[in-house]
Amino acid sequence: MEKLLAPGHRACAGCSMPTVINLVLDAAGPNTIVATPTGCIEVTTTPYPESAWRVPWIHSLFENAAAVASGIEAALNHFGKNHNVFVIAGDGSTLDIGMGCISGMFDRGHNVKYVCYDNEAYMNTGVQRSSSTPPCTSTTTTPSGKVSFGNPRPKKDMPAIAVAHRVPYVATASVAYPVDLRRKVKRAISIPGPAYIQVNAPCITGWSFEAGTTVEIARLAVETCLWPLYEYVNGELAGVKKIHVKRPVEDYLKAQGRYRHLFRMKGGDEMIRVLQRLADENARKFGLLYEGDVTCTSGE
Amino acid sequence: MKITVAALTEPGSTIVNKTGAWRTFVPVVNHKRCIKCSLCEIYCPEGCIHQIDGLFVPDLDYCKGCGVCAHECPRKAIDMVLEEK
Amino acid sequence: MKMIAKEEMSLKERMARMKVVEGSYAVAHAVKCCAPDVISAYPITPQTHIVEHLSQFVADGELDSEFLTVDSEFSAMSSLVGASAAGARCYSSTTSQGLALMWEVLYNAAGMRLPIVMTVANRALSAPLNIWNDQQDSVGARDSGWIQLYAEDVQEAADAIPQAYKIAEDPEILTPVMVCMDGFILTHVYEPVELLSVKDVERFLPPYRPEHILDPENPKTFGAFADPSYFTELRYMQWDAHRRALSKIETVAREFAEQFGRWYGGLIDTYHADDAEVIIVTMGSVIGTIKDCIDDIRSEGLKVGLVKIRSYRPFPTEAVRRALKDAEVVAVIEKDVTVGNEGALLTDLKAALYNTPTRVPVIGFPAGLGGRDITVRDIRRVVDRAIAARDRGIEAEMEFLSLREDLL
Amino acid sequence: MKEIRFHGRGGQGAVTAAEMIAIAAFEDGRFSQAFPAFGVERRGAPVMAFARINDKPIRMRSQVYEPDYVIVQDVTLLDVVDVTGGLKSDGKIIINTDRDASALKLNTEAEVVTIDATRIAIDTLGRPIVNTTMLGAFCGATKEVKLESLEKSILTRFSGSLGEKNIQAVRTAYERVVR
Repeated sequence: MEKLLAPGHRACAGCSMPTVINLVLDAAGPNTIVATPTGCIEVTTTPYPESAWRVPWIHSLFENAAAVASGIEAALNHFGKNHNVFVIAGDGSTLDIGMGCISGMFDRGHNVKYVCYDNEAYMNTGVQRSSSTPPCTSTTTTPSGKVSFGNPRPKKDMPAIAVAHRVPYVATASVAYPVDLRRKVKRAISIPGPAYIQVNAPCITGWSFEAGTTVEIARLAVETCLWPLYEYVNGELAGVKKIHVKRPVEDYLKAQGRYRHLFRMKGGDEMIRVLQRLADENARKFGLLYEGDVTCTSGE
Repeated sequence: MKITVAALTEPGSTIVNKTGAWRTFVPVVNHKRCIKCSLCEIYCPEGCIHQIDGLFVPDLDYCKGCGVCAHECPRKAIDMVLEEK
Repeated sequence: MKMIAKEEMSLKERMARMKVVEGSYAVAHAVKCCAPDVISAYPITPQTHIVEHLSQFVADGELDSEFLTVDSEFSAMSSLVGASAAGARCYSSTTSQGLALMWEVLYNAAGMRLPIVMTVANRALSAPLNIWNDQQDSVGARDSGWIQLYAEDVQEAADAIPQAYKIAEDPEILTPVMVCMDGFILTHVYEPVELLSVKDVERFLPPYRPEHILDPENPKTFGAFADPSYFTELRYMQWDAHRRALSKIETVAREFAEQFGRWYGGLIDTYHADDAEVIIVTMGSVIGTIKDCIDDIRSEGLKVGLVKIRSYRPFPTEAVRRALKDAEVVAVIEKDVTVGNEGALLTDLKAALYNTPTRVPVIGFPAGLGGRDITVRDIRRVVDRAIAARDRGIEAEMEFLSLREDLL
Repeated sequence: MKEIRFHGRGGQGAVTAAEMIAIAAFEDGRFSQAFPAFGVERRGAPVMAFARINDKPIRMRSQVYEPDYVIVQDVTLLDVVDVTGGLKSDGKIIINTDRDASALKLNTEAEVVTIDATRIAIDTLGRPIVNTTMLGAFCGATKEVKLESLEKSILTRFSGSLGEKNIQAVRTAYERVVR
């Protein structure tokens, strides 16, 4: 079956972003209009005079996709047309520069489904820190160094911010769980009003992992509980993806160049413990483990 | 091609860009091992693995050789092989 | 051509159709008559009354528009980019800091060839914070790709709205239009205005039927990125559309005059300019004061005239060349200044004259900055300076009008 | 052309008064213009508004510096604002006060008209909002607009019993000063 994002786009070999887009569009179907901010998506899918998009698509600026989508939805409302309106955007444009427009879109209650593919840094400009970058991550603006373990700050909790706006459907998802992701997109469409889905989307260039392991890295994020999969419906936690075997965070970290320093620097082990505590806290807060499940030791 | 007002672009027109040229390794599918789980098709970033006559086949015009399909195949039915060009 | 229908219709007849209303109301009413599908705006003094009146029209069911109460001017213009691409006729209004906040989107809307119409209630830009009128805001946006029309009075500011849509939505133009009206001076004044009617505007302004919209049936990509091999041509096309707009603006003004009997000039207008020795060039609401002044000065024997710049972008190069070719001296009054050079209009005007045989002295006066009143005495001072420049040569090419030297 | 300057305090409706004169003058078949001295003044601060009336369309946009008429809605402004500044010697200034004109010792050759508009407003409207009352006095003192036009103009702003009460206040003030 022909994908709604055509091949021939210029995304890196092994990039998870086109897979995320196709999963979203598979679920949403062709009756969908997409707005996308500036970022890897725009640059890799729409080099004039070509476009990979087989649905109507618009790019305006880096920080305004939510507002652009608001306007599209308002126009469709006015004309009595019934199309899905989606934003598909990176974490830089979502958690940082586009926050004002997103807050406004949520607040006005537009029927816009906002999907953030979260690769945890500004990849389009060369792996600079975003407020979605996890702690202890080395980026080009928070590099590890003699006196630095990389990004000093926790990840901004954007799903919680969406919930605080009374967005009726808020979820996290992962490229490694395609059935779950497609189900969540369909559920978002079924609930009127804004929705926010943040998808963990590994970046082969920025995260520096072995070719072919894109999906495995995403799966490890979930299995270590560093990336909990959950849904909020009308402000209530409505579901989580349980983990059968919780892996230690080392399994996830050591597979990625952006955490290499933690295994080489003095004191890195303490930082790994900090990250393990974050994972454990996620497991507790969202109830990710089955009763009696074991935490696996490193490697197994 | 004449330029279009406001750079309006036709849908799916990147197909003129054959990204297969990017490839170093090429996926070779052992169809006998394939259980038709379709995970390779789902995960392929190029969306270029198609089921043809029941068999999952990568479109080498576009396959960038990323190896995700091979890595994710639960039956290890896909090998990444250095391509001779 | 000029006074066309104006003379045919007696003042009494026109008065019978007039009503004393606030400037902002007249503009909002004109917008209502154009029936935009989507309105998106953020309140900011002195533009606020326009959006308040529009909100009321929507609340009263008189206007069937989606009205977005957005979180910022940036979102206002951004949402209209989406709405316009989805095929909606769109309206916004703003001023000053709000226009500055829209900056990035202004270029975007113009580059995407989206025929949005926006009223700019001209106001100074901070710092220091100042809510009063000058035109630094829109003049600063002159290179954004928007067409800019400047209104002399409330009637013109209102009548310019349907004209703006007709220009913007023309398939040969497809360029957003800013209608600039002086903040407070025009937005807050009560004066007699002939209000437009929906029926008349429907006759004047065809419905908006864009060729391409965001539509799953025909899924086009809007806003692709263009590398160096295409960018120049896309800019050229915008530039060329502005060139076509030069005649379109004239045509639409004429069509409006024919139907409504009101004429404000096309690209420019003139007042006693044909035989004038001294010509003042300016734009916006100060024109009325200058006209009164010209009448007085002419009664004293000096031939003074006026060239009103109605379209600042596209700049009416040929029209001003024709209008100024026999002048002995030209004085530009403008409510802006380019810090580091001179008034923007002064520069543009001199540039227009440079490659012509006309060698008239041109001097400029930034005036009315941050709401400083421009008085009759100020205009007379400009004329005196112009005469001196003609008779004894230019002493200063530019002078801040009514600068309080005692404070310096 | 006649030019009018209004002095009031924020919230007293000086700007509305200027608008209503403009509407009334237009009702009379003349051209008019009304505008506030734009500012950021809040309730209670001294404010100004202006109006112009002419037999031909009004083009002048500068503020009013040499008014033919001045209306002072609040006598306490005399201490803080130069209410007679620029007032033409053959002009008139109408002041809301219970005192006699001579007691005010104003620095002007123009005619000074006083009226206890606050009392009239309290008696008729039940509130000390004097802008319409002062318009009645202006109308009576200057005959610049017709009383019926002024009443019509006021009714565009106030409807029902509030409109009726305002008309009553206007008429009372008009009768007090008309000659």
